Amino acid sequence: MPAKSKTPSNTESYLQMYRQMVRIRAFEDQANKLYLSAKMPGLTHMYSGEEAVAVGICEALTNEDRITSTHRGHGHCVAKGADFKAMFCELLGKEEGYCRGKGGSMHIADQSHGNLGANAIVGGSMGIATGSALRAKLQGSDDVTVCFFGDGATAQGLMYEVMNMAALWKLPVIYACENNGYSEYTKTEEIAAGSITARAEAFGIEAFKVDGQDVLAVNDLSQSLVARCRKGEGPFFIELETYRYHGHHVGDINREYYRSKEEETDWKTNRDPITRFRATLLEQGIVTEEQVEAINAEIAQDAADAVAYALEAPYPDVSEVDMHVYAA
Amino acid sequence: MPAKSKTPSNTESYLQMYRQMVRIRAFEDQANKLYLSAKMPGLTHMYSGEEAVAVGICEALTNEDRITSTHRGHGHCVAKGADFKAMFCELLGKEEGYCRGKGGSMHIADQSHGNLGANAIVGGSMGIATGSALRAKLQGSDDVTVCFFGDGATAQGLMYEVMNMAALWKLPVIYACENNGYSEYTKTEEIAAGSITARAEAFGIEAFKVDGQDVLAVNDLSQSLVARCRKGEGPFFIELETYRYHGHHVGDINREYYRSKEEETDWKTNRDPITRFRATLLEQGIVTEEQVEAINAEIAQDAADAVAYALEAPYPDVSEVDMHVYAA
Amino acid sequence: MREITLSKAVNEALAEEMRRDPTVLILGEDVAEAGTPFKVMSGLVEEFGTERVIDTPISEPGFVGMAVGAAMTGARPVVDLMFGDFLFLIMDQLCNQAAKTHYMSGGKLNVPMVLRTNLGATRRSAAQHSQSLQALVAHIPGLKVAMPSSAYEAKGLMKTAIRDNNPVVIFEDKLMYQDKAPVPEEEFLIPFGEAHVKREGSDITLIATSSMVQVAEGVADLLETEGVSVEVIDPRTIVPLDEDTLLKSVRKTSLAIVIDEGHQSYGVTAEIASRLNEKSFYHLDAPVQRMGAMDVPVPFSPALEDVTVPTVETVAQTARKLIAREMFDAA
Amino acid sequence: MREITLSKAVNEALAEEMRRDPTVLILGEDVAEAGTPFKVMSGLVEEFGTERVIDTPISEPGFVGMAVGAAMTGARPVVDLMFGDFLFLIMDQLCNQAAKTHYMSGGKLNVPMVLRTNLGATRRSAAQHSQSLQALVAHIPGLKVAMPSSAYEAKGLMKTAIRDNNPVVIFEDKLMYQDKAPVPEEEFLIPFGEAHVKREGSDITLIATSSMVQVAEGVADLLETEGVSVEVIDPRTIVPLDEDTLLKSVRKTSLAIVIDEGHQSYGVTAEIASRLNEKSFYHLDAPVQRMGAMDVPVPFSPALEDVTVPTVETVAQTARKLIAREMFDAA
Ligand SMILES: Cc1ncc(C[n+]2csc(CCOP(=O)(O)OP(=O)(O)O)c2C)c(N)n1
Ligand SMILES: Cc1ncc(C[n+]2csc(CCOP(=O)(O)OP(=O)(O)O)c2C)c(N)n1
Ligand SMILES: [Mg+2]
Ligand SMILES: [Mg+2]
Repeated sequence: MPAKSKTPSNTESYLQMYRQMVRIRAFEDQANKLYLSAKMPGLTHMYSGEEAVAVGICEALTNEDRITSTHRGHGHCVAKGADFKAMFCELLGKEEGYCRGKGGSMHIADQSHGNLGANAIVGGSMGIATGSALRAKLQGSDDVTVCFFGDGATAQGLMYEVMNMAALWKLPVIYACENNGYSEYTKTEEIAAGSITARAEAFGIEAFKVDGQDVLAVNDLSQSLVARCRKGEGPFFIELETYRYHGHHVGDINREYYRSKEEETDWKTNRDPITRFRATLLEQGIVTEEQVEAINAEIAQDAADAVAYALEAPYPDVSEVDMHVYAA
Repeated sequence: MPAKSKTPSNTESYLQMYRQMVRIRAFEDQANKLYLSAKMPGLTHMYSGEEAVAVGICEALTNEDRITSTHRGHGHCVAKGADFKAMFCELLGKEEGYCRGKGGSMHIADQSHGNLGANAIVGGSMGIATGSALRAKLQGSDDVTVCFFGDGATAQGLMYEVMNMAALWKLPVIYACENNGYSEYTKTEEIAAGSITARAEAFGIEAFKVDGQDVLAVNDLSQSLVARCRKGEGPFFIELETYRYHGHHVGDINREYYRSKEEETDWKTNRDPITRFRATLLEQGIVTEEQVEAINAEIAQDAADAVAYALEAPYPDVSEVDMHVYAA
Repeated sequence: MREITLSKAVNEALAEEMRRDPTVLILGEDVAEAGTPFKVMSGLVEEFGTERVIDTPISEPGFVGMAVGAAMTGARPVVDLMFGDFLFLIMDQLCNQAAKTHYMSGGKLNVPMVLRTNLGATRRSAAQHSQSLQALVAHIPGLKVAMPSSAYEAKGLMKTAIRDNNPVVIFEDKLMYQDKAPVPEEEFLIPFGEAHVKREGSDITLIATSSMVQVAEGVADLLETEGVSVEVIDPRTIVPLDEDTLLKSVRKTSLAIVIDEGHQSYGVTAEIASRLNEKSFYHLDAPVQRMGAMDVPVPFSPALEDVTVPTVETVAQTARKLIAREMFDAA
Repeated sequence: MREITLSKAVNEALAEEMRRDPTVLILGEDVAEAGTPFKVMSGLVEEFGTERVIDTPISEPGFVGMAVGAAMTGARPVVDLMFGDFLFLIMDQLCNQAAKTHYMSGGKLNVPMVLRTNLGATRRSAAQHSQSLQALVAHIPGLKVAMPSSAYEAKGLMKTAIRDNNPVVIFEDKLMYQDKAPVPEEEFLIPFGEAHVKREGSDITLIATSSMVQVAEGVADLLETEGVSVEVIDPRTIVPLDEDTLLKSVRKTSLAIVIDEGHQSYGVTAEIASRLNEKSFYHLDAPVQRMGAMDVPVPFSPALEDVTVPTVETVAQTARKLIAREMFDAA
């Protein structure tokens, strides 16, 4: 059942969605620069291009709602309310990072906003998300958990195990499959037989396919599914069609052997979620060109400041190395 | 797509199917007696009641075709051509057992007839079966592999992982789900959401539901799917509705808390695969009462002889304990 | 003191903790009406309902992963893993997720969950239902590992595990569920990281885990008749490990055997022996001896299975050799 | 002799064996066109086609299970497991199925498969992409475990692994793929169970695996300048383990350190140290020392990660203490 956008109704929430998408893009641009200038330890996976997915969904959630995230997790983290400084500090392994530098990009978590963490095991958080929803149901709490994962993760058996239990026990969890057409260097059609939504439906889970580049479509659907989850009508499954602009990770520069420049250009020019939404905002008179540019500039500055801050921030003391192995 | 039986055409193959079903029942009756008389080490899971499944399928296979089996594996083993003596020796841990006594009931394998082995990990053989089919395809061999498993095993994520690959690569494998209504002490509907066949179909796999107590229906469907597999049209999925007469294992005697005596009696009296097929054979004049009784008696004697033989047979020498850890 | 079975002891521990703390819940296959195949949980669903005693499908990775998520967000799940051998199915959720979450989050997230499972061969259950896999989880930082040796420890360690804010794996001996031991009526907990000197002695130290404690006590009885005074120590938890108690004993007796039912190679006995060798080397009269299970998959045949694990006879023989200074291998 | 990278060495081994034996095939994620993320398999799909170099979905348990089935029925699959940390996902198929099939079938079925994966921290890959999990698989009877320390071993051990009739796990050091070493043009194999004395010495023995061999050689260089003669031994396979070569050395030097990048507790160093203590106790001047990685999940921060693994400095310090008989801990 494809969902489609409704007309706007709320200037504030629209601006918030726009801002959050731009924040993600700005964050990723800075992260990529840090990599290219050899200032970032390790590799990282850029979310650029997929902003409408994280933002459309997370703007339908409250602080009490939980999400689980992936190796490509910066977007989810920003969308769920995280702060640039603590994020960049984490990416650089600094003490003020969300995880005191111990997690890094692939494990960034932000407990304060209900982000249970990125995960470096593809599909690894599907059990965690479903368990969070089980806890909510058992404790009579009305929060909802969203499990983000990629098309590639649909190949992990864990997904079917937890969907079965979520369906049997009617848990308030939404499985959000970010289908960006690739897992690493392989096209989705080469690794996924049949239909992804049908797989969820086979377990009796209502499943939806939505244009992941249309933040309003994503948000509308999410609002309604979150509300239904709170009423005990979950679980749900959403397949979001989207695209990653960068390589699989920041070091994946020469991509032509697995995807064409034309395809990339097409998505970037014709389906960019930020450009599209900006046009909508202008068209509907919600903002002026100047206001948009001011927002963009402010966010760009925030990101740059946060990077500068993080670069100067101290590393954790070496004595922290064996702290936090066990909780008190 | 439910399948239904066609009219008989081949006396010999019918008699063979009848014989094989009776052989399984006779084997299990003896195995159960061995347990009750404390002569069998450990526990074992009886196949009685499910004979038409193993026989209907295995009679559609050649010696070159492979099967993988389960913890409830005696039926598959007999149906794929195994010998009573080597089987009872295995159940008793004797040197002349199929696995020199090292495997026992839950690991009985019969390489000579293409039985790759029972498996004590529920769902544990799904990868093995699919890998056997991959090997067949890559080596241009036209054998087919059948993967037997229970309804409970559909909860194992491995099944979805391998079905996906089997579908992507068009492998000659048939997934045979023996739905006997229970996994251990739990009804299938409490542990399986949605539809089992739809789960296979979601991967683009043609799936069938068949009366597992009707050996002709099972065999007809199997014949056609095996032929189609050989032509490269696999994989396929079959859900077979069946019933186990005994407890989950031989020690599961007091079952009323999870299933009623009436239900058991109903299946045994009204849907017994052997009784039903015997009636068909008589009706169609393929055998007489006397001939049937003679067959039954001969098989009962065979089983009793094999048990007597196995009870007397020697254990492996203790020096075998560290043999076969590594192949030469 | 009253005597109860190990099975009953675990049942009591679970019931008491569930009464005390409404966030404790149980997840596993056939844990509710069936009360588990070993009948350890009989009666719990009647008292706590199917909302807290939850029958799962046969989806070990799935429900262990769900326990991790429930634990991270405020529940205290106790997961029942029917056989220790199934650990191989859930290692990712246990070792990549549960064990590392607290550390990876810089201390911000906790995973207070208990995984109860079992160990032990000689039940004629063959290679996939007889393993003793404690060494694997003990190797992973972030997990605690308890190995009760009787009903008393089973109860006290389980209660401590449920209150611990970390993932704890408890291995019960599946052959011991019907064995009785004195267990106080009053509430008690057994702290982690405190070994128990089961029997004092002066000639040799036997350090034994779980199922092997009975064996060690059998050896002590036997050797006593030969005039040898044996000290038997049960570490009770192998992570954390109470080195001090073990070292004190070994420094006194100067001879030690470490006994564990897991495979010997790359197993638990190697770690304990290494620590003793490292830290009491100059007190030792002979190298610390290790006795684990043979390095073979567990065979089904009774004729083979029984020889794969340490027994009173084989341990006594090693002890006698040590005492007679006959460890020629070490020469 | 020509020098090639470890990556190229593995590539050559695979190509040679695939040419020699048409039943050899490769299964894994992005092994074909992409040639694996570490580019180890570049060019293989061009030569052998997608029928033999097979890109799989991200289904580690699934494709390892399929490799087991293919191996049981006449193929020789080489499975590529992108990171050693993913072993946790496939333990059931590897340890309950592959490792036990030959034994459980009484010798009737074989599982000739190779699982190639990697180990090693300090790549800033954090806790789920940095583990060195060799101890876990070494504990399971039925598996062989190879740990190449340079391009030369990587090639020779891989070829032997492919021809072996058992499941073999090979751990490559992910930081070493671009490191070059002399590798003969002519075909060669390295037998399993033969340790390599990399450097002869008389004062102390360093036994090091994989990534730690370089560290040991660094220590040898350093200590040489201090007048200490160091023997460096690389076991090359930890299952089977060449005890004889190790014992010979330790009996000569009377001092030993075992170095491995897995977590120290319940790890590889414990097994090797235990065997040496047991079998050369009376030759030792001090207890065999173990140096593994710290018992912490691998932290992301560069400020923390580097201190978690043994380095030339930390090993040299332990060696100096041993030589000076300053192992106070052991007192
Ligand atoms: C269990 C596991 N297998 C393999 C990998 C290596 N890996 C990291 S990301 C990735 C592709 C994931 O694809 P998808 O789920 O579609 O997410 P995307 O990267 O496209 O956002 C792979 C194979 C991993 N991290 N974990
Ligand atoms: C991975 C795993 N989990 C649990 C078990 C314990 N167990 C053995 S048989 C069984 C039920 C299997 O049900 P089903 O697949 O329907 O087969 P059936 O016994 O009905 O033939 C269970 C839970 C096991 N052997 N393996
Ligand atoms: Mg993707
Ligand atoms: Mg069943």
